[in-house]
Amino acid sequence: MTFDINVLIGQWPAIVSGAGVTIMIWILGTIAAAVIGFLMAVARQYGGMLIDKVLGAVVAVLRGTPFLIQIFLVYYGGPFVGLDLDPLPAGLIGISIYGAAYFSEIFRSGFLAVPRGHIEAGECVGLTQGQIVRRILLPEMTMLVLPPSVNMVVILMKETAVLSIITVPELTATLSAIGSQQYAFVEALSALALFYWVLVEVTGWLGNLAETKLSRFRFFNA
Amino acid sequence: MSVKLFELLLQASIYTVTISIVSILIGFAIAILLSGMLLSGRGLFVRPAQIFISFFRGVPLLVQLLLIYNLLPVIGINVPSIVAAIIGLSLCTAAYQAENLRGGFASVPRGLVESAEMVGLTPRQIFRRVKVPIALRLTFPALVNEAILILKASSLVSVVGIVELTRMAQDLAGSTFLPLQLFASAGLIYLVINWLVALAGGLIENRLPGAPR
Amino acid sequence: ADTLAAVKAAGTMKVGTETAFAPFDFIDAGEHVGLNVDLFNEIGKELGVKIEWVTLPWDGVFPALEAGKFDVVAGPATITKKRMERYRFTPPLAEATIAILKKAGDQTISKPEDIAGKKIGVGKATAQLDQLKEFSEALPTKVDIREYPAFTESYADLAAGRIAGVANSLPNIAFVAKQREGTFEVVLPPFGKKSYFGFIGLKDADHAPLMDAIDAAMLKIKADGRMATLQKKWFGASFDTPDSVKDPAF
Amino acid sequence: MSVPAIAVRNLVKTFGETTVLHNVDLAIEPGQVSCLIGPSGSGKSTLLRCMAFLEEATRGTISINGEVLGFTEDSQGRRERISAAANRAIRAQIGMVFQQFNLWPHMTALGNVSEALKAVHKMSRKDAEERAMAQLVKVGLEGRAGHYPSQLSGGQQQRVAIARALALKPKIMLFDEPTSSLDPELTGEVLNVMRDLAAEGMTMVVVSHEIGFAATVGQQIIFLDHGKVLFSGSPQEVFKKPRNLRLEQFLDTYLDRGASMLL
Amino acid sequence: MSVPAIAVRNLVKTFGETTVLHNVDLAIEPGQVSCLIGPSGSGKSTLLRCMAFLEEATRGTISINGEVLGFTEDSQGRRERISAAANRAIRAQIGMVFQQFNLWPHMTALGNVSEALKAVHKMSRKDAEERAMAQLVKVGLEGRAGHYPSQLSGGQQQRVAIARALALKPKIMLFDEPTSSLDPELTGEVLNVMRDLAAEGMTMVVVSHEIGFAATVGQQIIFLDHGKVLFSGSPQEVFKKPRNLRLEQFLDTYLDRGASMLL
Ligand SMILES: Nc1ncnc2c1ncn2[C@@H]1O[C@H](COP(=O)(O)OP(=O)(O)OP(=O)(O)O)[C@@H](O)[C@H]1O
Ligand SMILES: Nc1ncnc2c1ncn2[C@@H]1O[C@H](COP(=O)(O)OP(=O)(O)OP(=O)(O)O)[C@@H](O)[C@H]1O
Ligand SMILES: [Mg+2]
Ligand SMILES: [Mg+2]
Repeated sequence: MTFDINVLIGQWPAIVSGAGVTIMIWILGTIAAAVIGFLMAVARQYGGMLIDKVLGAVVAVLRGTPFLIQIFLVYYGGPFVGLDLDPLPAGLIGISIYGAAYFSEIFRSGFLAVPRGHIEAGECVGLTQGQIVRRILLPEMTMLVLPPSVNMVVILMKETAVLSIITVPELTATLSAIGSQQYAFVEALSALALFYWVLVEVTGWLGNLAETKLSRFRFFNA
Repeated sequence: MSVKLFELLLQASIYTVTISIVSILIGFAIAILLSGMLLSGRGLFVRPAQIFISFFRGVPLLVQLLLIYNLLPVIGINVPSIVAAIIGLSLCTAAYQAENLRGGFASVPRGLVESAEMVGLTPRQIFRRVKVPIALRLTFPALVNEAILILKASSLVSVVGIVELTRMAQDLAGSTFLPLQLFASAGLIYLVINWLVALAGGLIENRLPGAPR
Repeated sequence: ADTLAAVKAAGTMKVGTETAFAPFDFIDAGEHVGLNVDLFNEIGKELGVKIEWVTLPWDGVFPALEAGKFDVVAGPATITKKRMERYRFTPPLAEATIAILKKAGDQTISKPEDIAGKKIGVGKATAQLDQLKEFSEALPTKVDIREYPAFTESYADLAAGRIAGVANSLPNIAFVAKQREGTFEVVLPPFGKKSYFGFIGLKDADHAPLMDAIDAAMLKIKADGRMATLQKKWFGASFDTPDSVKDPAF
Repeated sequence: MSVPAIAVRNLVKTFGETTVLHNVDLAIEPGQVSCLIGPSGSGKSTLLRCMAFLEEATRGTISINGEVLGFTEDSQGRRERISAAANRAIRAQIGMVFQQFNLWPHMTALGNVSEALKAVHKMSRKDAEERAMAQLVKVGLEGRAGHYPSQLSGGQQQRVAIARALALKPKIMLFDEPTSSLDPELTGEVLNVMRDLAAEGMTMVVVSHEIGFAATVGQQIIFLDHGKVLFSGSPQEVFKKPRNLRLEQFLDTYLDRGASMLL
Repeated sequence: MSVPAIAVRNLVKTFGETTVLHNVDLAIEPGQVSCLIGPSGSGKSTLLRCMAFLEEATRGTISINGEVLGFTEDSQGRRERISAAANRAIRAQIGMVFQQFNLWPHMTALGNVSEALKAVHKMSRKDAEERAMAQLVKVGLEGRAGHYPSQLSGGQQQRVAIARALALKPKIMLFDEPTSSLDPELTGEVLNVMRDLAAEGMTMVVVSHEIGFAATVGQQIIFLDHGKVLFSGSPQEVFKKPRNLRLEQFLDTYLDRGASMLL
């Protein structure tokens, strides 16, 4: 089997820039997704029937169809309905909204897991709804939502690879271009695997760190 | 876009559905084993499970599939496409499901384990008869979620030569040059499949006996 | 082991390809058809073997070729210097020279030079990209080149109006224009240096006899006029191709 | 007659098909201790929760010191919701101690008690913790201020819950079985705290299975059965000469059980 | 003197810095009902859990009918863990009823009771369910065998928990506050079941705030305070002439509270 690492070394500026784009979209997109997802969960919890139903349908569509297809339709179909986005913003917005749908479900299950009585106790001592969300719901559900959130962060990282289809110059696009220019597919895919694996390990490590740091939010059931 | 094209998409989606379902079931069995290893507290079991999860969660599924499809023959095991696809998806979903289940096991109320200890069940019996059913109940929504993710991720098995739904849409777009229509149709089919999965999940969840308080 | 012997013994030759490359390989009404299918049937007859197709996305084709999942890759691919370093190409089966696809009725582009200063799409990391770049250098104002992961997306963007044209090999865009008459139109003539499509195989000694046999079969098919007939069938015209490409233009 | 601390007017509460409270009318007098007794499932907790607007009544109104809480209702039965801020203001006069304690598991005992002082009363961290500590001392838990609920015994959790409610100095206290997890001695201590509160003019409504407690501390006894108020009056009327058959029967099982050794 | 059913020797239990049990020495006589009383946080639950080896003691030993459970300890204080299988064998003699019942939510009442018969005693499904059913009949729940815990009332859940423990025919039963969350009527039912067991000569250790029960059914009363056994003796000694000042004080508050209306 041919394996010539020099093919990649010669192209390092392009690879570094691709990696930079991937990491940037991943981090910004994840943060935006978590924030939007949290707001969606709050809106569904406190916004009344109609908002809950509408957002529920939006979430079902976003989760029910592959990201590849969503981003393709929005980017290439958008101009027909007057929505002409550049690749980078389109990719960032796409990742954020797709991730938000998943995060909103994670947070919602977190909300539901907090015993009603704890919320009522907050109401009884006069905490406002915002204070209850911030000071009781969020900390209490932390340990429960942490593992699925880490999973989600990993999934979003891998979804950034899909953005090559709308010409975002992220790492998968860069490496597969190098691969097909020189027909060095094996080298390119190995480098890609190594890069994502390292990022996932770092994410998992940060997740464990957070679990340890936040372990005071772990409650032992009697 | 013609009816014929839509039919082709529907036919291709049969691969998507069957490969996903088989993989999710196999993956679940492996995940139970893995989470049991993770929670055993013995390095001998914990380390291999951690390495397994690290690899199959960390390396892109595309690369995993290529490795299974192209590397196993090098050591003399020639796997057909469909087997390679199922092995790849199963191992990948096992890694994610194991993490979910670990959270579920950690949430089994301690008192229920204590009451099982008091009537003399062995640790293994406690695991199988008390912890697994309760953890399953607790993590069931996450498992349905994972099923939906796998249904979508199954588009990657085209890399080992299976023309599933997404690949069929891409192939057809490559000859008819109607990508928007084809992708929208494929999206619709995914949506319906996943909606059915969520619906079935909800029904099963309501049938699972007794949620812990 | 000698691959040719193995293929003959088995009575089948496995050919890997991607089925999203019309008119060479594509799915029509659920059937895998195209020039490659017809041509390999002829090659199979010459070698006395049946053809078995393995279809993969392009990403998976070369790792699978190296893993021995099939004996040769159809494709085809533009024969370039760099690619020749790693793989062995068969004699050309079609011209790969580049031409422009524009939106039907676009009056602003009537000859290749009119793309000066316009946004033109092209496949990322393709031989066509290099050709377009070279052509652009010679124009008074440079072409605004947009690179796409695959040509499908560049056609989508042409339809959406983000770009004014797509530069791709003539056989491919001629087929696109025929499929979507009224949407797209080919700008003639092609431009740039001549380049050619070939099938791809491994360079190692094991595969040499097989590749030699395929080469011989293709030259025979070309010599007796079957190649020209097939080119007419799929492209509407035949090409004058050399017997081998030793020193590609790119 | 003065304005009642809590006026319950024609209250109906249904869960789906089941009606749990049937047209309950009640007036809780200010500065008195009222005890709600009755068999399991009779609707005691539900009534108390309606009084704190933790449960939306299906019909009828609740007024706290003359101000309507939750929903107003006109003579045609049209109900209108009161603004969240207004409800919060009225509810600030009420403190509640839950049957399940409902301590926040991510905060220490001190944190549980000082939380609202900081968040609602905008006290500085230092002041809030000082006042919270004083309250914990009052319930005998100064040594457990830094413990999380999971590290406290049942009775200790209950006392933290009481301290949390009292720290806000409410005018009215609602207790749902405040002594169910307390041993006799502590029950006595908690009672003393409650007596002091009563002396200071605090209004209290106590749901209790402890009929002894109701008898000695209650100034008003309310007997609930199947969601209806079957009896309401002074302890003397209840225990000396219960004229209600169902009430008599209910009290009998209690006398049966505990009396033998005390007599 | 016979071998005690449970011998607690020099038991110490600490959680981090806090010592919860201080050198507890106790002998529970076979065939007797022993009641563990004491103020909140005194260590009653912890002691009971140590007896069942649900909590690892820091020092000291527990023996069940003469066999050491959990850890052996030599004269130098070196502790050695006993094999899991041996512990299981010893523990098989003990049944426990938890304060929170801890029924398995995914099994019916019948399933909860028959599970260990099938899994531990290797009985056939039919035999196990027959025996489980007989046990449910004993606690008056034959009509609820197919119900899941979430479909049972508190008192019913409690009785299933008792049936589950009894089905294994343990020699010793441990109860942690078996009636704290029940109303007087349900409390009566549960206490009756326990009285029957006592009459059959079962060894029982009961943590209870129900001093009435302790007084009438208990043959040995153990008073725990701040993790120390302050008194251990017969009910007569406890209630008629308590000679321990702290115990007297503890009981006084109880008499104070409940007696006035009963007398
Ligand atoms: N969310 C609900 N849905 C349906 N029924 C309910 C709900 N909450 C309470 N109930 C029913 O309402 C009735 C009254 O319940 P409530 O908790 O007020 O009783 P209680 O008098 O406090 O009893 P206990 O002494 O056991 O605490 C019960 O029969 C109960 O089953
Ligand atoms: N995990 C823990 N960490 C620290 N302290 C603990 C822990 N568990 C219990 N304690 C402390 O141990 C002491 C004894 O607790 P235990 O539960 O045995 O009391 P108890 O006698 O059963 O009280 P109650 O009657 O209130 O149930 C308490 O002071 C409690 O705060
Ligand atoms: Mg209640
Ligand atoms: Mg206790």
